[in-house]
Amino acid sequence: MSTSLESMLQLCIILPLLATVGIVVTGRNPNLREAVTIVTGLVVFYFVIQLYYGLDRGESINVQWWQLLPGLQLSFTIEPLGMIFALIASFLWLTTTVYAIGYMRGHNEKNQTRFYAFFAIAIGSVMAIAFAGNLFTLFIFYEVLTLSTYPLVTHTGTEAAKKGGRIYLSILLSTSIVFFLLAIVGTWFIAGTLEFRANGVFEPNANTAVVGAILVLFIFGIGKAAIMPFHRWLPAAMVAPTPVSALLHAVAVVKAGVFTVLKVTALIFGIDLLRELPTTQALLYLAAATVLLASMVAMRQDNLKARLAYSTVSQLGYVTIGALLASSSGVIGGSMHIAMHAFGKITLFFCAGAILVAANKTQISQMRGLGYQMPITMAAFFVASLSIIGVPPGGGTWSKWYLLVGSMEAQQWTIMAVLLVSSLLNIAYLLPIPIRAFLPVRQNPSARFTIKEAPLASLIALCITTAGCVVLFVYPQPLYELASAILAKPEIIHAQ
Amino acid sequence: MFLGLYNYWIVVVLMMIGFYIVIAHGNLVKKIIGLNIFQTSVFIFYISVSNIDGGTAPILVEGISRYSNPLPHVLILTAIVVGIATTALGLAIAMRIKEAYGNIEEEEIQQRDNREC
Amino acid sequence: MLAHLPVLQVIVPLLAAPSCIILRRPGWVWLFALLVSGSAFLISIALLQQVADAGVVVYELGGWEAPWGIEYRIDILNAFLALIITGISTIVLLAAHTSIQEEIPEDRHTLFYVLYLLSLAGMLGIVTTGDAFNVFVFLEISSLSAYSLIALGRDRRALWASYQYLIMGSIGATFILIGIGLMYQMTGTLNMEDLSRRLPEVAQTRTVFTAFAFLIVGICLKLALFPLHLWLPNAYAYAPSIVTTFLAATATKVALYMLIRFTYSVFGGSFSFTTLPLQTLFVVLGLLGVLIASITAIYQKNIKHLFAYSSVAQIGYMIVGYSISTTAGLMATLLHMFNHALMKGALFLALGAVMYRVGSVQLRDFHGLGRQMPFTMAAIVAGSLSLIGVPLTVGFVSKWYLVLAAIENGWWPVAVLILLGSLLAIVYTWRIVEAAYFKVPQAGNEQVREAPLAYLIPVWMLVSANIYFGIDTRLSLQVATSAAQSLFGVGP
Amino acid sequence: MKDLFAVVMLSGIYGLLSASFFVTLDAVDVAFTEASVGAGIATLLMLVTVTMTGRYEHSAHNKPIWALAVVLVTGGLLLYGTLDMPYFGSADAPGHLHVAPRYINDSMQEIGVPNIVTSVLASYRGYDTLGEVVVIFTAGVGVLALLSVAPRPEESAEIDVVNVSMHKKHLILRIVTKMLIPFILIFALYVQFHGDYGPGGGFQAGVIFAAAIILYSMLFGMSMARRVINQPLVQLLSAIGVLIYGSVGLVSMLNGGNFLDYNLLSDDPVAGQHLGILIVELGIGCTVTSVMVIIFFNFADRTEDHMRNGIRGR
Repeated sequence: MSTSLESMLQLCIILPLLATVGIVVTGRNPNLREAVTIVTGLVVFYFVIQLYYGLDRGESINVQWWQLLPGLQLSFTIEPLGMIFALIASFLWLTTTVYAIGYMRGHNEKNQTRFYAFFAIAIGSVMAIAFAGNLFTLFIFYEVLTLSTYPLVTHTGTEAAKKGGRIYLSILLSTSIVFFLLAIVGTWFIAGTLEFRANGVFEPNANTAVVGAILVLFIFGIGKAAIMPFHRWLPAAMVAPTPVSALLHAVAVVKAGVFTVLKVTALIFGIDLLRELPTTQALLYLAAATVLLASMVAMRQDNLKARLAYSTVSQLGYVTIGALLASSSGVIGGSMHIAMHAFGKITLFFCAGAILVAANKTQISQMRGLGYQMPITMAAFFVASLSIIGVPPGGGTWSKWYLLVGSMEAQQWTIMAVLLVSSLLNIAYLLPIPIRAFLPVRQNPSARFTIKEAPLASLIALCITTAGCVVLFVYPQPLYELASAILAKPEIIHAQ
Repeated sequence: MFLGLYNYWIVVVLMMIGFYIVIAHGNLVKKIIGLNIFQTSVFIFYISVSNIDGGTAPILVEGISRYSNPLPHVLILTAIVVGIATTALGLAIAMRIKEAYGNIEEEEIQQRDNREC
Repeated sequence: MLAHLPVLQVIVPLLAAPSCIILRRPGWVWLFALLVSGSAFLISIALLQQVADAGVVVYELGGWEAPWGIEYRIDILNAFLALIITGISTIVLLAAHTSIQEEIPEDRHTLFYVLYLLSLAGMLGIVTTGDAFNVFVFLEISSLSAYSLIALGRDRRALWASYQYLIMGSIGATFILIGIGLMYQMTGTLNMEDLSRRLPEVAQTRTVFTAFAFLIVGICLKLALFPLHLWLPNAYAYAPSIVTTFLAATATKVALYMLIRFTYSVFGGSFSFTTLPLQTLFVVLGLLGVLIASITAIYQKNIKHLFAYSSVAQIGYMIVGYSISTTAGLMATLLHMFNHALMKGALFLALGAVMYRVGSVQLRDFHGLGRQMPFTMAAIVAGSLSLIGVPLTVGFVSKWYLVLAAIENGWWPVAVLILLGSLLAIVYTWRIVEAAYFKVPQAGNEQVREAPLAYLIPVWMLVSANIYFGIDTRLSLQVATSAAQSLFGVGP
Repeated sequence: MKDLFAVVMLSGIYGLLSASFFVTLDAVDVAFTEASVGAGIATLLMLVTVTMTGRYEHSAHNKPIWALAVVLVTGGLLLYGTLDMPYFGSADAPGHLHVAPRYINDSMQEIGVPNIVTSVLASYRGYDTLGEVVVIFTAGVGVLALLSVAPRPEESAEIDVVNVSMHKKHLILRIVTKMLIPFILIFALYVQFHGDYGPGGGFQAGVIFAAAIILYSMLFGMSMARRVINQPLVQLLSAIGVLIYGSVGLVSMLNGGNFLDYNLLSDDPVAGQHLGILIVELGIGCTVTSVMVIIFFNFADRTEDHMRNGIRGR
């Protein structure tokens, strides 16, 4: 059984890459091509589920590939945090593919084959990141992810796309090369290992000044976590087609970022050491500042996708806060928020895309009364917003709750205040959209009756994700268990 | 007290004259000539090294035991050949430059190129 | 015959060159040259094996034992260099026949191959010999042929570039000659091994110091170490593509080899780096080279110029690693020698393909090439990623070890600057990518087709080497490490 | 000085002076070579170049200060370096004590050639000399690659006219040369084969050979000379010279010795050395002659071409 689990683990990474080949080959025939994508998605998701059960049974699943550099192996292993990420990513890839089929056709984009191909590569590297057995492996696929998403961001090939892609690539690559890589080499030099350990890799008597500096390098280096001042790439990436923005910039890429942050803080430094470090506090405030500022910027955005982007920036701040709180509840909250926000935000993006396709509207100011035209979409939007804000019946409630608890444990009263204030801000910039959409419009009564929703595929997809938000609220148990297992199950993480 | 070194000092001066011509002059042929002088002075330096007071040319003859050091001679024979090879090539390129640019003055060539690109 | 490998390594191409004159017919000559280079490659592999098993291999030319005669003394470093040079030259030659059809007049083809083989032989001679003066002789062989090869370029600026190179090179060579002369005067020997034994006695004399200084400056001129790099960009930009590729991938490596050999083996690391402020000097120059050259590269319109400047920058990296003067640093440098040969080989050869189809390598000529020459452009992108140092490429490996070495020495700022350098690499390479994929072809370039296989095959051989040695680093690492260790074994 | 012609002449004189200087320093072989090259060939080539590139250096050129600075620094460094040198001519300088004695004392037994320089050149450091031959060969090929002009089908009139008229003028000179050339050739042969005993050897001989041919072509005109000497053959010779040298090495290799180990060329080592040196010198002579001829001819042709175009231009 265990062996087959290991092969599954590898397949999760390899299949999408193989799918790329299939996609390119079948590129001539769109139906076949998308069939390939969906089937791969299904299989991968199935495997992840299996792995989840394996993990639940307490089996230690890990795979060693060859040594890239002496002592630095490409290795993969299953541990709770990665499992959360993998579950979300594989599930949402499936739904996004469904959505994309509707969207790309409805919006008749060009070069769809290239689109799906790079999409698959991106997912493959996300899986690799989720299951990465050591920081080195994680870094490598982190870079692969950056590069494979560049063509997706610049998909349209317009001048705007070029500019966006430029910002996207330059920020992500430069942060990762200058800070992240430096931090990794430093860690490797000081600690002599890059394995993930439940209580960190540094000796307790490590020079806190240096290690603190390394922490700073990490937090800045993981540009995908979009901590200010390195957040600009996220709004810039909104030039991409909506499915890309939805999956990559609500789930895959950004979550890869905060996921890495969590991994590093929890399993490279370890929360005990983290509490000692001189720089933690400052970074915590930086994250808090990011949360607030991003929310404020979001309020001023009239372009829907831009507003969502900034809201993402601020939401990512939550996870980083959770990671830096250096308390178990913080980690739990943070990792749960990955899932909650993923579902919420992807739904919002789906809606944005649907609106673009169906009503061809991008500006919020134009959306007055849109609710009568696309009721389902707008309803979904409403629910998802609740989840993001963190009130029932949205799953976001739980994660925010644990973050608050965490900040209380750590006696970070300012942080607590920030969390509360920013929730209010969320309300301020999200709820108006659906509400205005349902306001009566007098000027053109004709619009009231004609219902014109997005293509069916897209509609289905966004219903699924909306359901996801609610389900996670009603039934968060398994997620919670996984999250709380991150720190509690060292033996799995140790098993290398 | 360093009188014993006068020879080397002369050589150094010669070298530097040649070196200066190479780097300071704009005319390509003159540069090559400078290079020649520079190298020839280096040859003189080597030969001076090989010289021994009262020694004779390193061709074995009965009754003479004190010869000057043959090794530097050999090296310099080689070096002279290298020198002429370089000179020939340099001049050849200079001729082509003359054909292509119409003159062999450094600045003017530079200017033409800058105008092009 | 195995005993003769060291000398065969050099004389095979050396004697093949005149034979080409007899062969005359360009087609035949090409095949012959390819054959020769290929066999030289095999020899170098065998030699590497031999050295790996037996340690240092000594070969006395003319049967006269050193220091009276000239000896070849092959340790792992020499074999490593020979491997790089012959390997690159062979792959490059694959494309030569096609490439020079466009870039060199018909009646010059035979001569081209003669010169090519001569410069190959010259470089091999430098990296195999154990005699200081012999280095000078073969240096001249390789340089003279290089000057002529560059002058064969179509553009008339090639002539001017070649002339400048000739002047600079000859000054450098003369400096080296002076250095050798002074060393001989103080020690009475020309054999490196012997020198390393006899120099310490006189190490404190002003004469030896001067000799050292002249050698270093002379070599650095050849090495195009910033700020002595002025000859390099034009030489690379206007030479025929094949020549550019070959020189860019090998010539500077050979110069660097000379630097390493003289500082570590002959004078000994302790003399070179402790009694003189060489270390600080080289680190500063290296880093300046990295940054300034990279920044200059950003503003180039001619892509060959661009990558030429990036070569200067890469030399900067190697010098930094070299001047860290620890085993780790030296190892990083040697590794980067190898890796950089692969990157630049791939990049310049791909540029050659563009040259072949488009007829120019100005940035504006790359517009739309992403669609017209997909494979060539993919190769350029891959090469650029390697240059930037993205994981799974060789560039990443050498960067990793360079940074690691810097950090081991506690040189955090240096490490940061090294990484900043690779950011600049992103900037200047991505300009090409954007031009190729986001722009529509220039007027007149709409009909450009993909490069012929004669180009694509060697280009992709190099690209896949870039990726392969970025994933399976055992070979390159092992060789580089043992070479570095052997150097520290040799040097006191 | 702006007049390049004068400059060239002076540099030639400099070459001659340094040659005589070498003689006073007991370096006869070097002197011989320097005289024939530094004063002879080099000057000649420069003259040809100057005739083509124009006689006057017309550049109002402000002498850069940095150049002076560089030169001063370098020179200063060198002077500083001389301070610890053994005194000029001192017999106990390390340079004379380590390697050299063996050449002086044992070369007679080991090689049996009186001229130590020759034995070191051709045997002890024979490999350097092979390199040297290749260098000169490289130069020849390089010049070919740079300058060779496609052979003209019809000898265009005006040049021949020029030549003839010139030849009418210098009748005596021509006669003298005609008589002289054989002697020069014989002398060359003497130098070639006497190199073992006196100063001289393949290289000097080659240069003299070339000088003879060049002299001929200067007086009887390129077109004439071109009829006598056909270029492809000369190129072939230049290559063959190198190959001769190399094959000696290969043969000794096949006889089970190292590359260029002459001892194995014959049963008796000394005889082998003799043989080896003889053949090697031959190779050198062959290559040097032909390369010198190649270089000169191409220079001359190119100039002629250029001038003709000039004339056509007018």
